[in-house]
Amino acid sequence: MEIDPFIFRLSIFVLAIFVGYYVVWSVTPALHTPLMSVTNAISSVIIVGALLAVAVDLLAAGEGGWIAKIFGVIAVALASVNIFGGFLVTQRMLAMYKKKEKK
Amino acid sequence: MEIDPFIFRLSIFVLAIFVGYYVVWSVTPALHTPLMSVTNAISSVIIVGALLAVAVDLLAAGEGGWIAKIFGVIAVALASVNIFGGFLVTQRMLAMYKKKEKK
Amino acid sequence: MTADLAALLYLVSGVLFILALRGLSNPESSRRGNNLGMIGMAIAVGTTLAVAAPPDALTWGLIALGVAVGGTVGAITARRIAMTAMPQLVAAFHSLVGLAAVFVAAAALYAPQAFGIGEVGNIHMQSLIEMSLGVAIGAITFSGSIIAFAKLNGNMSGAPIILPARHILNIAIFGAIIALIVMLVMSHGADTWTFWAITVLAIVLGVTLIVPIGGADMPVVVSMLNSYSGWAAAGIGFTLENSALIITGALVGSSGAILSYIMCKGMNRSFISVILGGFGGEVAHAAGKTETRPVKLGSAEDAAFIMKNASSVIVVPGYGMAVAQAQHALHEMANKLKKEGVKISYAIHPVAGRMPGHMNVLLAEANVPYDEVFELDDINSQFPTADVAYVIGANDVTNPSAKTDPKSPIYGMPILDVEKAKTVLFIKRGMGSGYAGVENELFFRDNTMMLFGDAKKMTEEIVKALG
Amino acid sequence: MTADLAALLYLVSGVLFILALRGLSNPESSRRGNNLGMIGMAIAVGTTLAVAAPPDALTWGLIALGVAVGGTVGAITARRIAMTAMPQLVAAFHSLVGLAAVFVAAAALYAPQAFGIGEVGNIHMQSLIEMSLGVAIGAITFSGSIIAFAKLNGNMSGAPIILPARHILNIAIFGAIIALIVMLVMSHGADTWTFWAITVLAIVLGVTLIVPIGGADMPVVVSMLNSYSGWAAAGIGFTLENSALIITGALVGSSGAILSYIMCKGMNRSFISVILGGFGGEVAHAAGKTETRPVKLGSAEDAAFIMKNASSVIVVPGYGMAVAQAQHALHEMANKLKKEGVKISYAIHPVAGRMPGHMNVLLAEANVPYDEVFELDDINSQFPTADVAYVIGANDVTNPSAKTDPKSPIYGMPILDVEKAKTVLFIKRGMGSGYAGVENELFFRDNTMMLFGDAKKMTEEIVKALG
Ligand SMILES: NC(=O)c1ccc[n+]([C@@H]2O[C@H](COP(=O)([O-])OP(=O)(O)OC[C@H]3O[C@@H](n4cnc5c(N)ncnc54)[C@H](OP(=O)(O)O)[C@@H]3O)[C@@H](O)[C@H]2O)c1
Ligand SMILES: NC(=O)c1ccc[n+]([C@@H]2O[C@H](COP(=O)([O-])OP(=O)(O)OC[C@H]3O[C@@H](n4cnc5c(N)ncnc54)[C@H](OP(=O)(O)O)[C@@H]3O)[C@@H](O)[C@H]2O)c1
Repeated sequence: MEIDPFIFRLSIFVLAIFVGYYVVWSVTPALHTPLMSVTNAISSVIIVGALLAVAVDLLAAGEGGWIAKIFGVIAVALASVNIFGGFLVTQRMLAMYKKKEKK
Repeated sequence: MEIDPFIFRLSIFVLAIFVGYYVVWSVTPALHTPLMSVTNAISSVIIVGALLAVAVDLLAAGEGGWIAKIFGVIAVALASVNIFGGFLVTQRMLAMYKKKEKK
Repeated sequence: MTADLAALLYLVSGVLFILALRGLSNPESSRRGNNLGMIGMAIAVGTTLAVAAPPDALTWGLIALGVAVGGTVGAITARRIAMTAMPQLVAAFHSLVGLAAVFVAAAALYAPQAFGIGEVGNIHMQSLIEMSLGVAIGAITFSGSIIAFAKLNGNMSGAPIILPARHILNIAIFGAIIALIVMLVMSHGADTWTFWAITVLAIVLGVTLIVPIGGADMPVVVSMLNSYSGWAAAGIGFTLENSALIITGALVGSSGAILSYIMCKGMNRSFISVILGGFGGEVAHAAGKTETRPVKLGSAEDAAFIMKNASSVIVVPGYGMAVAQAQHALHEMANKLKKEGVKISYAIHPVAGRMPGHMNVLLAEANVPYDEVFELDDINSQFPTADVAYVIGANDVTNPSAKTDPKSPIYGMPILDVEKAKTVLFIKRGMGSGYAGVENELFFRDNTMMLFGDAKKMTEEIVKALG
Repeated sequence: MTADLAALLYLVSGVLFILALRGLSNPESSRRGNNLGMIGMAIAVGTTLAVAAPPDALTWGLIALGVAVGGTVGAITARRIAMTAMPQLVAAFHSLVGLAAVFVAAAALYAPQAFGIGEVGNIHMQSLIEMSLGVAIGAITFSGSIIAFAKLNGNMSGAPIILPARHILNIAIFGAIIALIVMLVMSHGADTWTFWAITVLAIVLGVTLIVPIGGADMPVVVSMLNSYSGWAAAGIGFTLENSALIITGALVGSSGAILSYIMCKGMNRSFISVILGGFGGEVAHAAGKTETRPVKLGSAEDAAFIMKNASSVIVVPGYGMAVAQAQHALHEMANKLKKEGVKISYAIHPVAGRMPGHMNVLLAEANVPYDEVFELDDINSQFPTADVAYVIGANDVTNPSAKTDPKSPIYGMPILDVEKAKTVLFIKRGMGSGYAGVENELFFRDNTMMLFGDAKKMTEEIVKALG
């Protein structure tokens, strides 16, 4: 009984929606701004797609290959802005949240 | 790139653990007793395995077939006790939780 | 039915089970949740029947027979059982799930084709590992739950039975089980005797692990076994490649673990020590000590008089209320007092009674509206402004030594601040201590009045005295 | 690297992203969470480089170039940006994700082999559908976020720009996009012009959907686009058969949806109307009305005197504090007052400021310890016992008409009960109304003192007056 991998991906998607729902509701309101910046950062996993495009084999891909490579490089650069910018700005913000110092 | 379905099942398992964690924590303490009985009821999905055992094809299975069939019937009966008992007792309990009547 | 459609339907039933638990986040949605759970189960069963259709009329008949017999027993039990017997019932149901898992694994061993995991004497290694883990955990759950049932139901003394050298014994059995699993896997499932040997040893292990644990600790055990059985179900789900089982296993596994965690935290015990199963036995039941300090005694008439003239009363129920089945009398008393213009609320400690949510379900049974029932965090600040705290069959959950005495076994456990009420009425049969076996300082306070007697009888007398 | 191992590693990075968000449940664990998120991203990138290894040095060079350029820009921006500019920054970053999605989809169209989804001019139908949905949502996110950025950053007037017949226009564009998607799919991806037409139209749609929305509503738009882009990422995840992308897409999708829901609920607007995008424009800015009733005016010296003699002060910051960048002065004032023995706490309304958590991050920036900062539910009961409510640049979140006047646009929104404090100090520049454009009854109350001036300057003067 071979099952189409799509069904599995769908299962993963459905369960991830449940996880997302709960995990985000459990974020404390005080950290909603860092939440916005960190989700922005992680949404740049789209870089995975960009890397696949850059790595295209020019011999096998034919004329479209160069186009894909160039688009890929641009996408890599755009996603990198987000990855570095997103995680670093979040880190900077989170570093500011401090407890009262015990004296 | 064929991926072993086991990896998918593992993903489903891991995500389901997250979902379970959150979903159970969000149960109100007032309903912890029904929670115990309803998880008992749903854990009887093991009946799926029992049904497969009963449905074994005696011609193809050879001598072990009858053994599997009998074990299967017993497991079906045991699981059915839980399914009916678990859901009905939960229903009975939940029916008791009432709000103050508005007069 | 194609395998894809079946996989999709199993996913749907898994999601319905998630929604069933999600419904329990409040009483309003819980009934719909339970119905969704039933639909999920129906889908799982229907899908299995469609995808592995029974080949002949005989098979259909056998299935119908199994469902009819099991279903009838289950339905009758569900209807008849007393609400106070819920802990036993869950333990009993639990042992059945464990046993069913053992039979399913055995069937898979004798007819692996039916499950698509190989052939007799030549079963896939991974499946054999999953299967033997499943059968071992299933068997432990089976016998462990039976012991828990017997202790809770009073068929067996609740006292811990300490076996000689029990830790060594348990480790030896555990080692033997592992060795047998290896043998079974090496033989590719041909050596069926090893399978049965695993089963028998695991049943023994279930007994030796649980008998040393005191009867009052059984709820934690039940919940822990619940968690184990969830992981076992997930294991079998991997063997059967069934996502409904995998999802359910994870849900049940989490649920049991979280409930035992909640109980342990409420009792201020360590979760790890419970999970490892090496706990119990040393529960200090120091009840014997005779106390000589005087207490203020009261009668039903005194209590009726005090409460009639109060403007707010907080009822604190505990295990004694469950034992005495006093919930209905309690509700009658509350109604009488409400007619006199007294405000009544109920304060429930997270581990009041012997099972999570124990008090809530009993009060619900007696028709107490759930919006008059409050959790510890929500009501604790109300005691200073309350005129009366009516403590009925509760003891440990009110004991201030949890806050003040670092040597007390319950030190650190959160406590209902009943002593801050103007008057505290304690309804219990005598000076007996509670589950934790510690003296309760409150009995000797000036603003405390002790009402000795059975919780139900005493409450009924108060109702009479209220006229 | 085998495909199985890669799939496993993608799962690991998905789980790390979940843990990153989970860490945000409290400030303590949040820093570790962010690190886990970075590790997750590193694993996802590393896995991709291993499984689809760049074939030559040139490719490696190109990747290094892209990462170096993008990373530098990102890192510098992250370091330089002012905390008050966070809404703009998120919008800007967002548009980049949208654009990246467009380029990835385009690359897949021109070199489908690299993604295993067919060949040029003969791409799998399912992949084409997923791809064109991805590119359309990506393009809308791109242009919509740019508009949001421009409005928030002041590069463009925040006033709603109402296009003639905008609803018909939007529906027409939407229909055209659908038609083009069908054409692209029918041609099996051969008609590349349709792809670009979809992109252009979606960019236009992003603009026409967002320009009619007022500048102050942009945070909801940003969050909504965030949610959309999450679903788009999940779609591309299906095309690339990548579970890290699928999990991330679901996380981002939920996060955006929940944050817009929280904002809408806090503002008492309907979530559905926001999600459909047909809202905004009708925000009532009735600020013009000249009010003639007298108010009690005060000076910095008065305020300093009152607070010095208070025993507890609750600070209520709002959007005006962010505009004036008054958080540092505020903290200085709080420290001075603490030395005088005054108890200071901060009360944060869920939608104070212009972005969820806006006030918290600004106070954190000024080194205010987060355990002095309370949410509405936790502090609202404290106002009756507080001597002073120091309302700095907040307005709507204190307006009692939300409780009393069913005709008010903010009716039903929960409110900080500042008026219950003995004295209310309002620091603002004049009688201007807030975001919702409604008159605030409190200004005319007897226990209110108005301190007109810029929030930062006024607070600094108070600090001086405190000596
Ligand atoms: N809820 C859970 O999940 C859970 C699980 C495991 C353990 N526990 C433990 O159980 C305890 C629960 O505390 P609790 O305050 O509810 O109960 P408790 O401390 O065990 O006290 C119960 C009291 O009820 C009295 N009582 C017994 N039968 C009675 C009757 N028929 N009429 C009137 N009074 C009667 C007993 O005193 P007399 O003998 O003087 O009458 C006893 O002191 C905690 O220590 C908790 O840690 C709870
Ligand atoms: N947080 C979110 O997620 C979010 C998102 C979208 C919308 N909103 C909305 O934003 C509003 C937030 O309420 P709020 O009370 O924080 O702010 P507000 O009601 O918008 O009031 C801000 C007040 O600050 C004053 N102000 C402006 N600049 C100032 C300066 N430099 N110095 C001193 N005062 C200054 C203004 O009065 P003067 O002109 O008289 O100085 C104004 O009345 C709510 O209506 C909410 O629905 C929030």
